[in-house]
Amino acid sequence: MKKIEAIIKPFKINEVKAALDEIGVCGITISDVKGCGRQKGITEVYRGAEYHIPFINKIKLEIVVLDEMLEKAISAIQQSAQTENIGDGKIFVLNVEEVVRIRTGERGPDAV
Amino acid sequence: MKKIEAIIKPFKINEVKAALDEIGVCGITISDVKGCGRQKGITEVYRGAEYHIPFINKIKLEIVVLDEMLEKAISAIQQSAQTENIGDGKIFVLNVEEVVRIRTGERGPDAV
Amino acid sequence: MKKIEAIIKPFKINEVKAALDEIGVCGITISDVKGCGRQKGITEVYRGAEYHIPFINKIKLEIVVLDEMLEKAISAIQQSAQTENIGDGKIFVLNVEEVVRIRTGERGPDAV
Amino acid sequence: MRNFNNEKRYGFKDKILKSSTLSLLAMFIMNAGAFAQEAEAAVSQIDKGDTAWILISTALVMLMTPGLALFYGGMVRSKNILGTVMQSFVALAVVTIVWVLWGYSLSFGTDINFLIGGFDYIGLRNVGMESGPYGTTIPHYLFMAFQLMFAIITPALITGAFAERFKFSSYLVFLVIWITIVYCPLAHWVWGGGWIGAKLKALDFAGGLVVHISSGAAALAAALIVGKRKGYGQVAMPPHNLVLTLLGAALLWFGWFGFNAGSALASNGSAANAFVVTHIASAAAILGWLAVEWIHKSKPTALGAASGAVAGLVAITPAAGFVGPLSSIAIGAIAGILCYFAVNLKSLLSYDDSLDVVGVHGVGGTWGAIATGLFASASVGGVSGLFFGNPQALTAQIISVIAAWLFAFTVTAIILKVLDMTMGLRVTEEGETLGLDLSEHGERGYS
Amino acid sequence: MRNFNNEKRYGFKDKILKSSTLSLLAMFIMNAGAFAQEAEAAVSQIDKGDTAWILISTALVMLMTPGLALFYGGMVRSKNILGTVMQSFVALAVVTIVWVLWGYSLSFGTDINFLIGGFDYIGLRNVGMESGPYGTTIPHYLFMAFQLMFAIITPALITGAFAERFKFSSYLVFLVIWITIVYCPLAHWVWGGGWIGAKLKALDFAGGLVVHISSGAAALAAALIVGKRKGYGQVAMPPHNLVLTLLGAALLWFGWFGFNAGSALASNGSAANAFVVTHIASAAAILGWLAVEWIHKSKPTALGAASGAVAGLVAITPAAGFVGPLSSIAIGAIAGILCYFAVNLKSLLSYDDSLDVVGVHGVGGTWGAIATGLFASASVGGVSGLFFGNPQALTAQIISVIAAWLFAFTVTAIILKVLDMTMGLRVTEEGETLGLDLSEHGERGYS
Amino acid sequence: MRNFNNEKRYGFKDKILKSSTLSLLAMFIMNAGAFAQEAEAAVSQIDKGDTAWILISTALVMLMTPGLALFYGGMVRSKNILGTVMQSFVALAVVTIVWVLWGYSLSFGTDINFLIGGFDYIGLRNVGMESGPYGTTIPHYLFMAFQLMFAIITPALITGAFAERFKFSSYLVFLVIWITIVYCPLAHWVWGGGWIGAKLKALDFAGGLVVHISSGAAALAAALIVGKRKGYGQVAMPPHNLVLTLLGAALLWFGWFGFNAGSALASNGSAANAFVVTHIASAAAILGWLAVEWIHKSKPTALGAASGAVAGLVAITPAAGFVGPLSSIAIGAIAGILCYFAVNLKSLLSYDDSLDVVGVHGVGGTWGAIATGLFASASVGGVSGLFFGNPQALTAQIISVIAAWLFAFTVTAIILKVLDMTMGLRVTEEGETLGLDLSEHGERGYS
Ligand SMILES: Nc1ncnc2c1ncn2[C@@H]1O[C@H](COP(=O)(O)OP(=O)(O)O)[C@@H](O)[C@H]1O
Ligand SMILES: Nc1ncnc2c1ncn2[C@@H]1O[C@H](COP(=O)(O)OP(=O)(O)O)[C@@H](O)[C@H]1O
Ligand SMILES: Nc1ncnc2c1ncn2[C@@H]1O[C@H](COP(=O)(O)OP(=O)(O)O)[C@@H](O)[C@H]1O
Repeated sequence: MKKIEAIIKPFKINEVKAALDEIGVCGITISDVKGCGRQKGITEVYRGAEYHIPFINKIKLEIVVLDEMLEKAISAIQQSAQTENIGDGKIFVLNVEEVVRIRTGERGPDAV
Repeated sequence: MKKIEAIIKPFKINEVKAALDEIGVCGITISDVKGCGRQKGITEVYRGAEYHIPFINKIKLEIVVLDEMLEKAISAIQQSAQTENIGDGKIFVLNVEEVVRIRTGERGPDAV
Repeated sequence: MKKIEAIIKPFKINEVKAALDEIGVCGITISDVKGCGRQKGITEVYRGAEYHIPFINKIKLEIVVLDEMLEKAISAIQQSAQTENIGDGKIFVLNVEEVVRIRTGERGPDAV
Repeated sequence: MRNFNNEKRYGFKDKILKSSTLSLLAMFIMNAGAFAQEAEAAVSQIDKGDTAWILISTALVMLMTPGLALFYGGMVRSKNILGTVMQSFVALAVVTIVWVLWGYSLSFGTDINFLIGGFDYIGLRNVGMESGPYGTTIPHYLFMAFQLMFAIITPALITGAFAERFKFSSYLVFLVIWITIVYCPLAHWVWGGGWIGAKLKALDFAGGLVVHISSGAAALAAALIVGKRKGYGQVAMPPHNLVLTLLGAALLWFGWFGFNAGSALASNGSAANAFVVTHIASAAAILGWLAVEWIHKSKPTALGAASGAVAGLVAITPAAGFVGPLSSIAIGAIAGILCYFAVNLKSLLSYDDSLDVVGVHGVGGTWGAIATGLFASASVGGVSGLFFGNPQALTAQIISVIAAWLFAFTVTAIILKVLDMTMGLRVTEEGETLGLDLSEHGERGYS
Repeated sequence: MRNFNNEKRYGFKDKILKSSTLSLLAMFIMNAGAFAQEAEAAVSQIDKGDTAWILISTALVMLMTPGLALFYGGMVRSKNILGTVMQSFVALAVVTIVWVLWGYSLSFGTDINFLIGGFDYIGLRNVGMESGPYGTTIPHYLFMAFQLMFAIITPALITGAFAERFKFSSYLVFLVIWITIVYCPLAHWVWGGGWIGAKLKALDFAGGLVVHISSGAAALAAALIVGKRKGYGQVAMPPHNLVLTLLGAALLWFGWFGFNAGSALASNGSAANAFVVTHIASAAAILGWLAVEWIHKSKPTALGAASGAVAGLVAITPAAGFVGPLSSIAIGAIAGILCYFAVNLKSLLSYDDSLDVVGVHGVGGTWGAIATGLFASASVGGVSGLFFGNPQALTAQIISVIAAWLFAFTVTAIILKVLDMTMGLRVTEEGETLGLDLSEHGERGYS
Repeated sequence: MRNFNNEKRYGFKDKILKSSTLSLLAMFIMNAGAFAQEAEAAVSQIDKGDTAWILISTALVMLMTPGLALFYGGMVRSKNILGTVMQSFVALAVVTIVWVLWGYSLSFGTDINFLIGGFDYIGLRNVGMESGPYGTTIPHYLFMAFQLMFAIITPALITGAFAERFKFSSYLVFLVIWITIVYCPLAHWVWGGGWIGAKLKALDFAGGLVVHISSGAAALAAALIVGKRKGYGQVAMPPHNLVLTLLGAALLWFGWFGFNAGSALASNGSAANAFVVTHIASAAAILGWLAVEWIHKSKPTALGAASGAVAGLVAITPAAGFVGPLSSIAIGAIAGILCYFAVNLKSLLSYDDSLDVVGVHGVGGTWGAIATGLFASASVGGVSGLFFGNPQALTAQIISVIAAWLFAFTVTAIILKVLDMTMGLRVTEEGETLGLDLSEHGERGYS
């Protein structure tokens, strides 16, 4: 089982969700994060004083999938989250050793 | 060393914390996340317009434990977080390659 | 490629960011988390009733780096986040199997 | 002016000043126009300065209910913010209609055996733009509206006792019944010519009995009958947004000037006195609460300041037209200290009066009513209290306090028991866990 | 007093009461000091009670614009909170200057052909501390300021239609033009001696036509021309903070007492009547809205309560000086129900009137204007409506409603079309995605 | 009416109108009742319209302090929100008690050598429901309360200079001392019969010197002595919630109508003038600030609009009873521009006046005081300024400004130095990092 962590632009969340629904991935956890990368942050002005805010709002998706779904999920996310502008985000893949469903105590692939 | 990531219902956090205290796991990091899975979100109505909100508030726990504590910690979480209703959440286990305690610079198991 | 997850004190974020800038690490994702560990939380009083709040505000950094940058990044974070007081936080290292840049679809080390 | 002596004294003087020569003159010059002769005579007594002050006072008292909504709303968990605010907001709607249809009449209609008002004002019949028997220099409509605002905030105060768990539909029914069979009789007894005001001659300038003791006693009944919140005592339930609470306290304070100084029903020295002592008591109570909290818990809190302010305002309410500024320092400071301890008692006794209605309004109102019997000074409001040589005043106050507590507690308890057996009082466990906002209203406060 | 009959009746009486013997006397005793003879005579007519009430009413109406800012601000997404609030806030600035320089004169200057006011008050020439032709017992400055507050809130209301996407610079230009060529003529027609008030004799006590229908009609034009928000209909756009919205509704309600009861321009029985029916209509409308929502969507919401309150306040506005309390229950309850359905129509018709200005102000104002023609009672404001045997009143109301809709819709549409072709109306797509706060103002609401 | 000339002119006229025949008549008819003969005579002078206006004005000015709490609170980081709000809130408590016990007497007691008030009003002795030497048509209590609200907000303004780092216990002591030895003397000099008002005859209608320059000068001393916030200049410290700041600005604006128009101490043409110019100046200042900001930083901000509004309100304060509406446009617009640059100077000079008290209140108040000497027009308030041919007025203003700056700066600096050496001024470094809410009050604003 693999864990996909994707950092995307917040306003893309609905499209990404739809793309994942389509391929049958329905377990998703999201959270608000802030990021910096090539996209360099924004400048805010308060009473004439400029503040550079290096971090930009992003959404992080965490999705655990079976190995066979991995590629499908990656490309669903990549395509739906893409704007071709800087700051589109990243997808990271990590290995998951075990999964437990809290409700039932089931383990392994069945629990995903 | 292993990292446990558990997604639970927010109102269960106190019970889970207590269960972990009991088995001597005291390093915990939590954050507010939203999730979807089998539990299908909620419908809100604003001035007659219905909005389906697919994501439901959850809490994510991140706990890094020594390998020997893994099973104990998993079952403590699983039991204390369980309501036997849909949406109870998941526990994921990932491998951790290194741990550093920032205060001291210690590394490895001692730093957990 | 490795993923560094660091839990730090919130007011240290600017220093850590600067230290990472210096060594050329610019892709960073941060989020607000709460933690407990040796530092034992705070007590708040509302109308004479005391509440113990076990979790303290922290910031989590997530940084994916190439293997060769790992040590440099770890020590940059460790040194800049350190106050030598309890609660300084932890650095965890996990293995990353794949990275995709959403904007371009690039994969692997190039995408980091 | 809620007290007959005063009413007469100021009312009389004002009437003479305004109407003696002028109204005679006016009578001759004016053509009677669309108004009946009778109405004309009445209209000519209306004082525009008094009317201006009571117009704005009425608006100020209206604002207190949203102020209360924020005050309470800030103290609950964020999942219950809308549910809590709604309990106040909907009181504005429900009580208004009840008041117009029958509430005002039951409270202020022609007295029947010192017990209840008659039906003469049902549907606001016989109430109009001319002045009426109360507040003789302002339009009767205005007096009715001013009193309405008091009737609105009183049940809204009670909601603090059962915050975060009460069923909305049952609350609506509760509102209608409670106003009708608890508030209206009590208001009549004290201000409408009933036994407390007219026979016992107990003093209640702006609602120590009618508003604060009645809501405090009802809150105690409610806390006992509705039961504790799920997880109470085990889980921390800190206020989710104290800025709302502080803003609410500020709006309450602001509105209280209308509440107390408006209760003079005139724009005169008595109103100024009520204004001044109201402000001072609130200030003193903040200091009282913060001091004792600082000593007891080593830190003075913002919630303590807000709570102290309200405690002081509550305590001075019955006394505002009868005591002078130095007395108000004492009344306020003691209120702050007393309510602090009263609030802390709650954890000993084991009921979940979630937002401390009993501790603040019940205890604060009781102290205020008794303090009126102690500190009242004839030079201020025409009546002396114990400290100015008149022990009878204190006796009357104590009797009225006991009567109000017993009456409000008992009848509220009966109402709630009956509702509990019929509609049920609480949301489901699941609803409580999810929060009132989603379970009762299908919304979230913050997205 | 927005109606000539009333103006005469009360104004006359008051004048006599205050000035007959007294002002004669005063004339002899006083030395003329720095004032011209003429000014003296005028000043002596000023009634301090009336002035006190209109001073505070003016402040209350001013507060409604920030109240609206919060009401609207809570309903948008958090990335647009400041942009939304700014649209109201800056109206306070821009409209004030326009009004002082030429707006007041166009609205209330000496009538030209029942169409527009003359230039006599340009730059507030001939307006001063003495009383003027309107509100003869208060300083002319004060009448001007009271009217100014109405002029401010009206365009601010429109902003709800194009929330979350309008360009700030274009909005500023829109403000100046709209006030000048839509608001001022309409205010003149209704209140300044123009054809609607003086010839058609349609009734509009406090701005059903001038404020609510005009903003509602303009909002419809704006929603159609500006176009939908990006993602509208596909993406959920729930309110980001309903506590702000409820607080805003409370401030609107509070301010509306000044808006409606202040429109009596005196501190008298008519003001009291307006006050009372305003409050009652709002209460009834909350219940109306909640009831229908409960039936239709199975839950009564906090946003519904806030929306209902505003709908009721809107509907009673034109009627406040002409109908009694029981009528106001009907007017309010129907307003709540009607506006609920009007708001829901939006999704059928396909325009994005983001915060429902058409459904609440357009429809509510229209209902109120018509209801005035139905429920007006001579015993309240000197004019009867259909239900009291005078069908002509209804005809006049209907004509005035149609005129106001057509005029405001057409002229607003032209203004926006021209602006669209020149400056552009919307922020860039990127700006809209990022949010107005960052793209237009370089700030974030919350850090 | 803060100016002796005006006091005489209007006061005189009103008195005659109201009292001549009537009070004579009243004297004969009335029975003296509980009041001494002397009091009766005084009471009969009380004008109910004036009293109504000052009652509500006093409430409005009271509301400004919570308004300021929100205005400031929104600008700090969220960990300091309660600490910041508390500094304003507790000023309501502390200053009230000080004022009642000795502050009012020092400020407005019988003048001693044009320097300080005597002890005649200690503990509000000799202050009562009758009218007093100030505001002769309203109860003396009311004048005292109105002045109290000014005394409360002034030190609360200062807190912006040392936001996010001041020790609560030291702040309480600072409050008591500062009111006693800075505010009271200055208030006496200007309004209580002291040298600035009575001999120099400098004009200060509603507190340009007493409130704004004094707090601005004190803020400069405080910023220099207390020192910078930890991390200032290195770390971004953006406002945590600008909606609070905008709401606070709105409440300040609303309250300022009481502050300025209430300072007429009567419900008359002068009050109306003050009301109008107050509003206009605020509007013009918003436009001034936004314009210069737009040019300078390419975006007009919401914080800029709020700041501009306050700058305009500050600048018009001393002038409100002396200048007309067109002058107020100039005064306001210049205030907006000037304060924008003043605020930006801060980063050049290197002190951390965290919330820009010096730039807004110090500079704005100074500009206002000077502008009064320029734009005052005899037709408005009986005195002409330079532009109306009276250069002496300007000289008096300049002298008064210098005196107020020097006095407030020096004495504040001494107070703070002494406190620094005894109690310490700042919280610990750790406390500052953690935030005032937890370290000083043991609470969090938001949970
Ligand atoms: N190496 C990294 N580690 C962690 N997060 C990263 C990394 N690189 C990028 N991110 C996240 O992805 C977001 C977008 O990255 P950015 O470099 O700005 O755009 P792009 O990927 O289009 O070049 C960042 O804001 C950050 O949250
Ligand atoms: N495959 C997954 N990847 C990431 N998060 C998941 C996954 N499946 C479930 N979750 C998280 O767990 C929560 C509960 O899952 P759900 O399927 O609703 O309940 P249950 O596990 O009881 O069947 C979800 O809201 C989501 O946050
Ligand atoms: N084993 C762990 N797993 C997850 N998070 C941890 C763990 N140990 C510590 N943390 C995080 O690090 C923070 C600091 O740890 P703490 O033990 O208080 O300080 P220190 O590392 O200086 O001894 C905690 O608040 C928590 O967020």
